[in-house]
Amino acid sequence: MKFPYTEKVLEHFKNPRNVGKLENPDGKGLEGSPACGDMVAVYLQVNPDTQVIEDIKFESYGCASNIATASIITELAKGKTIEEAKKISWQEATEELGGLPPVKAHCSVLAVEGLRAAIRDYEEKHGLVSEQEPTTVDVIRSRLKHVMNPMAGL
Amino acid sequence: MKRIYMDHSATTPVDSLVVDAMLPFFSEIFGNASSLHSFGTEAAEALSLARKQVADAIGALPEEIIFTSGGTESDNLAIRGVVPFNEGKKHIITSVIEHPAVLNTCSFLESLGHEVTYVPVDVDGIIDVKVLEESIRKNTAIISVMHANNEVGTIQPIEEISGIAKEHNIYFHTDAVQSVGKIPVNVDDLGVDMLSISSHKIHGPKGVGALYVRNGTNISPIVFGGNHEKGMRSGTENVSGIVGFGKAMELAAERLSEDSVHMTRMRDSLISRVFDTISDVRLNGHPSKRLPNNVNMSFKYAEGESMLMLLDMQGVAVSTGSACSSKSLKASHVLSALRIEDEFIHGSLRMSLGRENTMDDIDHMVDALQETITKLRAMSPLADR
Amino acid sequence: MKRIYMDHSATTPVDSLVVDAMLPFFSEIFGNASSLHSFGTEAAEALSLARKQVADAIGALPEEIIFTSGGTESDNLAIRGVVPFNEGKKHIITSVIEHPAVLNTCSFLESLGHEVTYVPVDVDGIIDVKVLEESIRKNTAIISVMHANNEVGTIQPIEEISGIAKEHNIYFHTDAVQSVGKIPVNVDDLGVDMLSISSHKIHGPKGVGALYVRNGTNISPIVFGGNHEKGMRSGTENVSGIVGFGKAMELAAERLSEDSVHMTRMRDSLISRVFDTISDVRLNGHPSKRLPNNVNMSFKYAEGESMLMLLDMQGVAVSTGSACSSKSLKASHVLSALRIEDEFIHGSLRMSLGRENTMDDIDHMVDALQETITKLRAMSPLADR
Ligand SMILES: Cc1ncc(COP(=O)(O)O)c(C=O)c1O
Ligand SMILES: Cc1ncc(COP(=O)(O)O)c(C=O)c1O
Ligand code: FES
Ligand code: FES
Repeated sequence: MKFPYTEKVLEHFKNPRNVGKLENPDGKGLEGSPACGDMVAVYLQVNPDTQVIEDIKFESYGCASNIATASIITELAKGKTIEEAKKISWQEATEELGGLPPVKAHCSVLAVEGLRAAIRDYEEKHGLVSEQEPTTVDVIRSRLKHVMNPMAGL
Repeated sequence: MKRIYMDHSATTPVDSLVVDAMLPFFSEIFGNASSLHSFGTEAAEALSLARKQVADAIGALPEEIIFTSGGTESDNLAIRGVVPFNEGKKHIITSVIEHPAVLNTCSFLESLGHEVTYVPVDVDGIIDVKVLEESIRKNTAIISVMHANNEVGTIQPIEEISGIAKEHNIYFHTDAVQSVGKIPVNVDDLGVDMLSISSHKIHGPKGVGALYVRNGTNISPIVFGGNHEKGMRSGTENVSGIVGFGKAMELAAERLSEDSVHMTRMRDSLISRVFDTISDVRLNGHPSKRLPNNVNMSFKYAEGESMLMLLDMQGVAVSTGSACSSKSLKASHVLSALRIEDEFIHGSLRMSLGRENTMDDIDHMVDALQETITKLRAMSPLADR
Repeated sequence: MKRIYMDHSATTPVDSLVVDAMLPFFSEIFGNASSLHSFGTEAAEALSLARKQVADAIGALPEEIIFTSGGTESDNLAIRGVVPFNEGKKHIITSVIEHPAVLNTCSFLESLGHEVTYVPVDVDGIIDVKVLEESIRKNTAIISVMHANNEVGTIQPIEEISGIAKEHNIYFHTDAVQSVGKIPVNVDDLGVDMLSISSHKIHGPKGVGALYVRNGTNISPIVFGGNHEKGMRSGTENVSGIVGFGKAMELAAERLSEDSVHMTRMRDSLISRVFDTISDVRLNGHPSKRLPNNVNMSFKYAEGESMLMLLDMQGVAVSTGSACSSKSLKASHVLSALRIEDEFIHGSLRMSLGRENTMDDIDHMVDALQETITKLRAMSPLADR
């Protein structure tokens, strides 16, 4: 197997961790990338006392690195508090996977955004934030801007 | 693990008869075909034979064949070659679903001040001949429309288009890179002035191809030097490559009916079994005006690169038009031109068959595909389960 | 009859190690390097290795190598590639003894309105550096001077010329097609921005070559399509050819000192024995600044094509700059530029050696040459007998 991916990416792609849905999630996010059309959904179960993410699941409609980055994000987030999980960056996820091809950096951004959307949903539902910025295509584009030009590729 | 190659539109394994034909031309009959001594004349003779093999396979004359470095260069030469001979004529007509070799040659010419009309296609990929005819201008220098499309396999009504071109006295070029060896390609029947061929798509070596140029068609070269190929393509001829290409063309012609029957059977079986066993699927391209070796299908809720990789892990090689896999993150311009919905483009797979594939390979492919789609849909947030 | 090949400047037999390296890439590792599946990535890895082999052999970085279809295309790409990036700069400087790949590219550009200065050479074939420097203008886009000449083997003072180019901030290209594998070729030592190489001149396969392009040098492509080679050269990569080329470059670098000592010995022995045994003869080109494998001599009262053919009948393959043999009936532009008298041009022979030649071959060559010259002079109306 000789894809432009690291062994770790391939491993997470082949055997993704925490795939699926949570029945009654405390937080739920669905993000899509206008760069490629991929989507990722993240479901959270949060301990209301400790704010620790006790369970996390994801679903992906996307490329191999979308699946792998979503998988690694769930591993990174599980057991962390909401505040800690918010700080997980796409660079951290990418590093954890041993790197991604430059053209695939946005997949990692998408996975992180999926997690953050789920956290925002949790915070909103639990009255932890006052207003939520709707995730429009423009918002996603601006988030992706530092990674790539979403329409033209790299 | 058994490996099954189903990406013959990308490239093909070199036929063992072709390799055998090439082998003496590396270290024994290695002369430069321009040399006067016997090492040179032996090489020149080999080129003559290959030129005849290529010409015969498409119903042309040997002197109408210009050897190039491949299909891309042939397309460049055809289109850019007629431009200097048509000083006032700055208009080119082509289709929206051409190969990048044609499309990017056209954009290059646009950057030099030429005008290009890109004729649309219908949802099956057939060019709109009426629009094509209406877009003809007084200053149209050339019409270039591919014989069969590399992604969806749709076959164009070349005879009709070449008739229109002739009526208006405009040069007509077709890119036959994908059609040679799969359907009959005869330059007179097609009525073309120029026709591009690539060796590596027909079980010949990579890095060699040809442009057929009908006698009387004036073109100028795009590579300058020692005036090889009657001045139309300079550079020491790739003798071993051309010998292999000649042999591959001979085989393609000899085996055409056998190969196409075999490929058609496999193609139709693959399509119907996918429809029978997998839901939310569509066939891209024309249902019948289609290359015998092309299967292009889209699967909802499954993404192209992921499918491709899971299939590869099961030993099966295919390609996709999804945006995630291409190096530029741009979805297939062909599937877009066919107005296929984004979600289907995103889950498109091209399975292109070759003469060495078997019905067993089709069985294996269908199994691998089922497993792949099941796995991916199980993790998709969109699939209705 | 033993056949002796002494026309290595025209082309070379492919080294058996090179053939061995290529063989798996026809029918086993046959993927398209752009494909995402493992057939494709295997091919892409082979290209990476070859790119490194080529780069290492000339002291370059892999990303500075653009694979082409040969030396001719590399020369075209170098010179035409810088033109669009130098809109106002319409002046090119080259020498009168360049290969047609450079000269005809220049005349093409002249036909588009560019201006070209062809710098003269002295009687040994060394470029007049003073004239070159004086011909630099504000609008000079590129200087292209070959490293070593293909006919007479004269080696140019490339370091000096590249220094001048750098001083004036002008791109400098050298055609190193003949020098690679015979004398050291290092892009930094030479100080060049671009450098052309051809595989078939160094015991690699025909139809493949490279252009070295120093990082930071802006060029645009001359063949358009799928944006292979980082957009600088479209067309499915000739994987087997490139693999062979890479291996040939590695061997050329490894064997450089051994090969050049061996060739120099044979060259000097051939020259001195011809001078010792045949009268009315001259050596063309520089006596010492000369490729180790080049012997270009002229024989009064014997015509080139006749010599070549009589030698060929004795199994020896050489070439000539005589007007009678070239397909265009034009005498060598190089020998004319060296101001060699017509009667000597008319009787010129180039004997170019290769690593597989032996001292025995030299013996055989000298014998064959004596017999040939004797026979021809015996029937010449001009020879003093
Ligand atoms: C329709 C079509 N035209 C042109 C080409 C280019 O040919 P080559 O790969 O020989 O440059 C291809 C394949 O890449 C093709 O499918
Ligand atoms: C000096 C020189 N430049 C360029 C070329 C052209 O190279 P190719 O034969 O690979 O096109 C040759 C040989 O033909 C040559 O000797
Ligand atoms: S998430 Fe779209 S390419 Fe990976
Ligand atoms: S007499 Fe024959 S070419 Fe000169």
